[in-house]
Amino acid sequence: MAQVKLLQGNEACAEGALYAGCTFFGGYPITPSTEVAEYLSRRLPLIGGVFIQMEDEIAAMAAVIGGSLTGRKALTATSGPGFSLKQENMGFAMLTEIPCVIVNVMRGGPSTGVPTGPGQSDIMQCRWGTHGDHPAICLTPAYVQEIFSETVRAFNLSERYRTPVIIAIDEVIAHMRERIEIPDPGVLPLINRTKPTCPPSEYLPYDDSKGDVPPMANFFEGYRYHVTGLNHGTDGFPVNASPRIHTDELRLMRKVESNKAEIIKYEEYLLEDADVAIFAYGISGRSAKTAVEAARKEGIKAGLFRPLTIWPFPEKQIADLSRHVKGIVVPELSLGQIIFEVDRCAKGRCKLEGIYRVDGDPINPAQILAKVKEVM
Amino acid sequence: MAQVKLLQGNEACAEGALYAGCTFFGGYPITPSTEVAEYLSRRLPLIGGVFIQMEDEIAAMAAVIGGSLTGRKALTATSGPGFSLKQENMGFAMLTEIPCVIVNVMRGGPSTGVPTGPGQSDIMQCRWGTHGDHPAICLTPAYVQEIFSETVRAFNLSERYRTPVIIAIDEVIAHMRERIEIPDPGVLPLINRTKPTCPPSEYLPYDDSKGDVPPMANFFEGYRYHVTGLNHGTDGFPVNASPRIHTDELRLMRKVESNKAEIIKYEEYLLEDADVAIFAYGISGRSAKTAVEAARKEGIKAGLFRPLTIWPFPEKQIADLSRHVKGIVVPELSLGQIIFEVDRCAKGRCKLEGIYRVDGDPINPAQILAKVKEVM
Amino acid sequence: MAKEQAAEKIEATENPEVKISIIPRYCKGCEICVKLCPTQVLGMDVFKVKVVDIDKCTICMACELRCPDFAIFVEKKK
Amino acid sequence: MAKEQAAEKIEATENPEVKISIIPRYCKGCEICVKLCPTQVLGMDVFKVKVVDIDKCTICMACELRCPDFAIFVEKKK
Amino acid sequence: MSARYEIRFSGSGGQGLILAGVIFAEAATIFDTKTAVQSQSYGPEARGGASKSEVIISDKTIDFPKATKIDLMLALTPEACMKYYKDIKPDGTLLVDEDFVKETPKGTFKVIRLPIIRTASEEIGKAFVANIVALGAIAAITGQVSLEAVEKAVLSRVPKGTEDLNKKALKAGYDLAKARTNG
Amino acid sequence: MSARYEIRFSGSGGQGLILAGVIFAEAATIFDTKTAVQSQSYGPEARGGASKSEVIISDKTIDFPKATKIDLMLALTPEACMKYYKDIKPDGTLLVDEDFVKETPKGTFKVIRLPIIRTASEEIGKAFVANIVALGAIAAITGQVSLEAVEKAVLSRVPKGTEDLNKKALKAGYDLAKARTNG
Amino acid sequence: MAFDYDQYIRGGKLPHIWCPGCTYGIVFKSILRVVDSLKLNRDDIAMVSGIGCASRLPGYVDFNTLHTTHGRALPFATGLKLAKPDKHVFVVSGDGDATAIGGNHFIHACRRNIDITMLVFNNFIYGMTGGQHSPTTPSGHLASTMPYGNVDPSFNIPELAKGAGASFVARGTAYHAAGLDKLISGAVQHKGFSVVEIINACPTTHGRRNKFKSPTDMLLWMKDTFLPAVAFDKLPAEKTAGKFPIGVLFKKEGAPEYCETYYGLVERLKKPREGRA
Amino acid sequence: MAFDYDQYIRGGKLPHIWCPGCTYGIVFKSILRVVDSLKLNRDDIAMVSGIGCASRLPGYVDFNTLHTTHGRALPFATGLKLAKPDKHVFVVSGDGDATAIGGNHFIHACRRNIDITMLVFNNFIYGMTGGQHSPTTPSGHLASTMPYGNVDPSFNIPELAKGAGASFVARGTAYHAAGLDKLISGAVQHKGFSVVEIINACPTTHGRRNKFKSPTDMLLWMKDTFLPAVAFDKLPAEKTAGKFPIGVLFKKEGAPEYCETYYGLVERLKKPREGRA
Ligand SMILES: Cc1ncc(C[n+]2csc(CCOP(=O)(O)OP(=O)(O)O)c2C)c(N)n1
Ligand SMILES: Cc1ncc(C[n+]2csc(CCOP(=O)(O)OP(=O)(O)O)c2C)c(N)n1
Ligand code: SF4
Ligand code: SF4
Ligand code: SF4
Ligand code: SF4
Ligand code: SF4
Ligand code: SF4
Ligand SMILES: [Mg+2]
Ligand SMILES: [Mg+2]
Repeated sequence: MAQVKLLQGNEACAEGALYAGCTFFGGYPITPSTEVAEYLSRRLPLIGGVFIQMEDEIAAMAAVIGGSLTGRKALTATSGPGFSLKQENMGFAMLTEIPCVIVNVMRGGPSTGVPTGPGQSDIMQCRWGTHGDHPAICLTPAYVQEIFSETVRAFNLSERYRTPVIIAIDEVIAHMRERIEIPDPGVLPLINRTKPTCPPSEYLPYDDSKGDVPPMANFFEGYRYHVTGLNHGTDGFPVNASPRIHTDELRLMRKVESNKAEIIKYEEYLLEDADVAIFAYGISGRSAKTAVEAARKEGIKAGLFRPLTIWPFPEKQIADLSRHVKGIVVPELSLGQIIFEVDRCAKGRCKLEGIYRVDGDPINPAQILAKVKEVM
Repeated sequence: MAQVKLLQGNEACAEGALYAGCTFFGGYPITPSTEVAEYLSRRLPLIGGVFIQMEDEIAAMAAVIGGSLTGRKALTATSGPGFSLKQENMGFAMLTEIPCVIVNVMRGGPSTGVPTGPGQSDIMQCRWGTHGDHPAICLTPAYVQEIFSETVRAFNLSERYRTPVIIAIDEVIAHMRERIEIPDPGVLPLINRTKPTCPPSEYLPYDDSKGDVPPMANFFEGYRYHVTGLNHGTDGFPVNASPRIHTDELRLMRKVESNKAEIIKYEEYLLEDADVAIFAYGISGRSAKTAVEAARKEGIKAGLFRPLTIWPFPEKQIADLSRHVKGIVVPELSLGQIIFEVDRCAKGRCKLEGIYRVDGDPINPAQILAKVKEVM
Repeated sequence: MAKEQAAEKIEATENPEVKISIIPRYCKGCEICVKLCPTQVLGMDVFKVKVVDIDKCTICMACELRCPDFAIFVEKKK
Repeated sequence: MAKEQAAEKIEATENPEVKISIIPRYCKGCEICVKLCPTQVLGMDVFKVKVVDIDKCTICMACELRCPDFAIFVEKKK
Repeated sequence: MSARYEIRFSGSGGQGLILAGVIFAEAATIFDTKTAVQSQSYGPEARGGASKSEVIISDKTIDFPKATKIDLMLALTPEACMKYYKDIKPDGTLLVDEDFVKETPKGTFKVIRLPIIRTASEEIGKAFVANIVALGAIAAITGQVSLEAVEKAVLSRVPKGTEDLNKKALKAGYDLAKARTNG
Repeated sequence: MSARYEIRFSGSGGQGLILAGVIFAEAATIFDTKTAVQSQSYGPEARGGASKSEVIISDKTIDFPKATKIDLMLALTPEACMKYYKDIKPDGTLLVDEDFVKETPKGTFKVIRLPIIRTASEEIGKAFVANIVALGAIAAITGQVSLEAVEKAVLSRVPKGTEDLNKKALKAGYDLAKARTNG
Repeated sequence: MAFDYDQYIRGGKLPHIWCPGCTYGIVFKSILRVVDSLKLNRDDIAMVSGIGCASRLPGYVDFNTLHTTHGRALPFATGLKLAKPDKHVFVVSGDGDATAIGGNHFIHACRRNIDITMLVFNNFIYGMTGGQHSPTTPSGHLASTMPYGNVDPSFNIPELAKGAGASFVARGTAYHAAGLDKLISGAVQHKGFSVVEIINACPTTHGRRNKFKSPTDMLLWMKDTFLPAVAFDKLPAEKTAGKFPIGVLFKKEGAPEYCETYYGLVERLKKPREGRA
Repeated sequence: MAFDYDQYIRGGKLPHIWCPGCTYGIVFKSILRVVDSLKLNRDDIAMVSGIGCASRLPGYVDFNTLHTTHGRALPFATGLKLAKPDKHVFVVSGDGDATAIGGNHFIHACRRNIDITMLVFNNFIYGMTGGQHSPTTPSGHLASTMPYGNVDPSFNIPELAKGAGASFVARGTAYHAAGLDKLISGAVQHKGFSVVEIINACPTTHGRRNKFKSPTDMLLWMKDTFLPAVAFDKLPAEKTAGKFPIGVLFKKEGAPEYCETYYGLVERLKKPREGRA
């Protein structure tokens, strides 16, 4: 029977990982993400899982990839400065197609900024943070219960598509406590990476002939293959300038692009008849919901589009939305980031207004309501 | 009298730095950027400048910031993997407003990719690579002579606006040799950071009362102030959650946003009467120019918009362009990055076609011409 | 910049040999001085240090030396 | 995966005691074996190694041991 | 949002007010049938100084989790009282420790003074259970959660061996408030 | 782009062909009045193997810097010859070392065979000046730059003390080509 | 007349942010006494730090101060020092800042022997983030990420510095505050890279969790555990278990200092041609 | 019957990419001989590397191979080993990969004493990128970024490993190929983190620039410069200048291995309650 607890968002994330079957955590402490590590340092040893605090975030990311390569589901958690440091090895996991989940609890400011304040200003970095072309999946839950379930989904997507998945939350929801129900094992479906069925001698780790997601062999299970961060052939060995690189990188992008329907998830709230839509995620999405209710009370037809998948960006959905509303309001704890994407998709079909705030406090419903009225 | 030399793009970059008055280089070797370091390792000691090869790119970026803080103009050069590693400290320089120039010679692929092949796929990372909101200036020269002069401009912008400036070139133009003329000292204007004139006791390192770019005191010159990567007050000392943070970060962005006219630079080639415009930079810009000439020979009215400043993005210019042409073609050595920005600005007013190539070879004029015809 | 506002001190001066000054605004009540004083000169006044018996002071300076908060100073009079 | 195609060898067999095999496709002509051979058994054929005088071979294995390219092998017969 | 009830626990670092908030939220949403959200403010390094913990209680889902119109605020130190009282509703309540918070800010809100810390140290004999005493008092004053629920929550959180001590503290606080507010 | 003339120098790693390309480009654009662009291909780690260096010469600015329609290609090894000859124009020229490149690929292009390496090792006495010998030959065959310009360029690049040696090599290559191509 | 600390402390910055009983303040005072005794000019001093509680120190002192990113103080300081070799550069860093994320910069600064005074505040824990284990946390100790007792072996900082080539290595403690002045003073006067490991106490995140009743108990633990090198060396092997020496533990005389070597090259190159490649 | 290397080399991968005379191939062969002599099962071996010429080795061997990012091989390997503690994990790394950008991971692997065999191919240069100086380049040597002679002091890799807490430290050379087999074999059999510094020659980017006429000259230089520890220790002090010992230089017996400690905790926790915090 489902367990009921009062948990912080970070703790719910750890519980979600455990539920998904995560048995490897590699990290390095940083506010406001540290509770994820602290929680797992208590739980993982109890189930024979690995918890290791590495010397820095670069090493933590590396260890997680190593752990995953042996077949364990692996997690790391960090915040801004650490997230920047993980970028190089995140790119390695993307190119070598090794599943893993990276939690980025967004705090305030660039650089050290405001370590204990909330932010949503790493969201473009979640898409473009590492060098070179790369696929990106990033989830943005807003409620403690949702952090739990989206963490499970993050592992599923990561295993399904052989690619790292980012969970981006903000300090407010990471530290806030809410009641959550942890369903019994088996209630939420779990996905595991497909393993090769062919004999080792025939195994091609990047074989694209049978689909965009080649089966993945775990190390030490008889398939002795090569994994490299250099662009490689279907056999995994490096290739230099060659059309193969183009083909292969297109496939990496396609794994995400052509599966948007499965990956993209969002909540639509009172949008059917909305004159003004609010596009908001995380803590800003929560404020927006309150604002929508307040607006409706005043007879203003406001609605909310709350993405749970921010990358790949819900392009089609926003394009459609822009055709049906007078305006879109985008509140974010930054000086304007995700609004660029909304703008790109709305193509000027409707008004577009941002609400930016980086003073360490969340955007409150009143601010949003005021902007909604402006746009009307 | 001007010196004439046959130089690689990387060497021209080093010459540009010397011309601009750079006396500090901190680096870590990486293909295809290493020649910048090698060239300066020969030249800097001869003029009493500092050349140091640090233990990694993170340290190199740090050393460069330290060097700049004493009043020296400082440079670092790297490529993809190293550029990813520098991100955290680049953000530090942006928030603390310490001038410096970072060269990113773009190679192929994410991760280690194709170290010796050209790429243009770090271009979004040049804008969004570090966490948090931050200002971004990034220059994209295409000819060896231009690499020289744009490097001088990079230092000038960096000193003028107290912010790091990125120079993003690709492996082809970095390694290619062309004739360049190095003008005599004084021919190209040089800008130096404004120093405080007030007595040390009154100095506020982040005083925003007299404009968006506060005067900068060098260390060891009697102004004993505090520099921190935490969000700070005008006096430089940390502040926690407070409206000051919002005000200050807005100013950082404004330094760039409100000076676009001065920062943005581009070449327009045969655009007046163009039916189809090509938006391209770096090596792709060179191919595009040849393609335009070929097209014109065939009576096709093609033109070229070649940005020398890619960040801040020439939004207005592209918006205007989209109103006057049938279509815009965007060739880039990536799977489609800068085309997102063009799309955002063109807002669907004209056709938009990308040419993507990541097989290790540059996009050739014939490919571009073909696409131009398609768009006609 | 230094010294723009000196914090007010409470001075125990009733002994001819020694003066003990305490800056309550700086004292965090960690009790290090109290416990390290070999002669129980010091004690706690709820959350802050106070001088209990200055006459026992041997001017060993242990308290001043190890106060982490610049909150207690001992001076031998002339 | 190993051993899918063995590179062809040139074997010097005219001596009853020892056989020296060379894989020209692997030899990069670094001359390490030539210069380290104590008895000048080996020499260069433009860019590759060749056996000059197999009868001088003492089967000391210096060449095989220090060839970086898997290009030369020495075997004591039977 | 009439159903929404906002409580702020404030005082200085070491006084266990975050725990108090957590226990109260647990009482409301785990051991009682309400919805609750608990949050706290972290200083730059959360080293001592004024600190606060907030609990919002409601019958329906709570979206915006921060307290902006406070129904009841507890203040155990004058610093905390001054720093945080401003968000109290005009008809809200300010609960202070009568020995430590002598002056209270002017306002239309109701002020209740209770010897919370004294009760803890003298009646229970352990100053550090002041937070639990406060919990009891708040349960009584707000009536947002049943004493039983709070007691269950307390017992589920406190270290083994200290159960009775904490039960006593809770009850003491509850009675204290009932007596003084002759409710 | 008729004015455009594309030359590719190819051979194996250690043969100094990148330097040859650089010198030729310098001759054309520094010591002569042409425009020139030199570029080279880097292998994954540029360790031995077939390598190439390209020079494009023109009267006007050169935008696209890579060779796609080669007017003249030099090949000092069979590997390089086979790997790189494909871009030679139908009416282009393939210049090979007659001792080392025995077979040449079929094609409409003209093939010139010269004992470049032999000339270097026997006539000059140093195999490593083969690249300079080749430069002389190419100057003669293409007529793109004057022998004087090439000589100046060579002298500006080679280590002190080796000037005469290189002059001799250059001249030898030039004469060799003139003789063979009875130009 | 009591020592006037205020002259070196930025106005209005006290009380500092450190917790009650945090021993960092004791070390802070020692540093100021040394700066004063050596008559260093404040304009010529830079103090650089990374991130952590220890790294907050530069905010208080009236020098040129630079609070950088976590673990990176040394390369920033290296930039300052190389650019202005005649200035005094201090780096203050925590055990995590210096030896976890900053470990690489630490060993390379030791290798280069650049004239920087490196003060490592070792409190055996990540204090600022709430008490996770660090590379120096004693085995078995409880930490927020070692709830069952620390299983990680720990660094011996002086040994690490020595192995990396440092030319001056010392260890002191907050308890032995007077002796600490001498060690820091020696480090500043040493021409080359100097490391002083300073044992500190974090009552809030380490002491409480590990049964130290009060900050004073932690200071007394230092008193018992850390013995002057002379005394320590006299101890019979079996008695040294769990004890550590303090004092100047290692000193290499005449090792070339990095800036001198570099600017030596610059000078050499001024002489026509000589030594040119 | 000559040793059959092919059984461990992936088909069609020879000739390898290394330059003529690069001594890496000599070491490559030594490693294969050791794997064979110890009868390790190829399925149970992982070989991990960073970036550099040395780091290209895993591409050739028929094991589970992982070619990671520059300097990061050890943390990747740590992930593999902790996840599957019963497997054999080798790390091959260049001097730059291991001690420049990878220096922090190196010292932390030493500290943890995790059972990984670390082979450092020290050719005193950044080979792959064309010959920039590395933290081990001898002072005065020419490098592409040290055109006037190297001014950087260099690491002594065994000393660094020892200072960081490594429990097995050895040094061998490509010239002393037979002895190398023994050292690597000893390292593999050691339970804990083992480091073998292997002196190599890079004729292309280091030898040429520094007046070594041929690869053979570089091997002969190794022969003269590196003496068996026993012989080296017998040398009078004045004779040791410019010479270095080879062999097992340091060994700590009975130091707890990281995985054993960690999984020991896991076992302990299985026993009801005991040791729970
Ligand atoms: C890149 C990065 N990673 C992690 C952090 C979080 N963080 C801040 S301080 C710190 C460790 C502090 O420990 P220590 O260096 O020992 O200093 P102390 O607080 O104990 O004085 C950590 C992990 C950060 N700020 N930046
Ligand atoms: C993050 C990063 N920085 C720099 C490089 C460039 N790079 C590749 S290998 C290498 C050093 C190689 O030297 P070493 O580790 O000694 O190996 P060797 O080539 O000498 O065997 C460098 C700097 C890189 N690939 N990634
Ligand atoms: S040591 Fe200082 S801070 Fe602590 S109680 Fe004494 S005076 Fe107060
Ligand atoms: S000086 Fe010594 S004796 Fe006097 S109060 Fe301080 S500690 Fe006690
Ligand atoms: S050592 Fe090997 S590669 Fe070198 S020449 Fe001899 S056989 Fe050829
Ligand atoms: S085995 Fe010894 S003697 Fe025989 S060829 Fe090889 S090196 Fe020469
Ligand atoms: S947390 Fe520890 S280190 Fe930080 S200030 Fe408090 S006591 Fe000092
Ligand atoms: S460059 Fe040096 S290390 Fe790399 S393969 Fe060539 S010889 Fe070996
Ligand atoms: Mg610490
Ligand atoms: Mg090397």
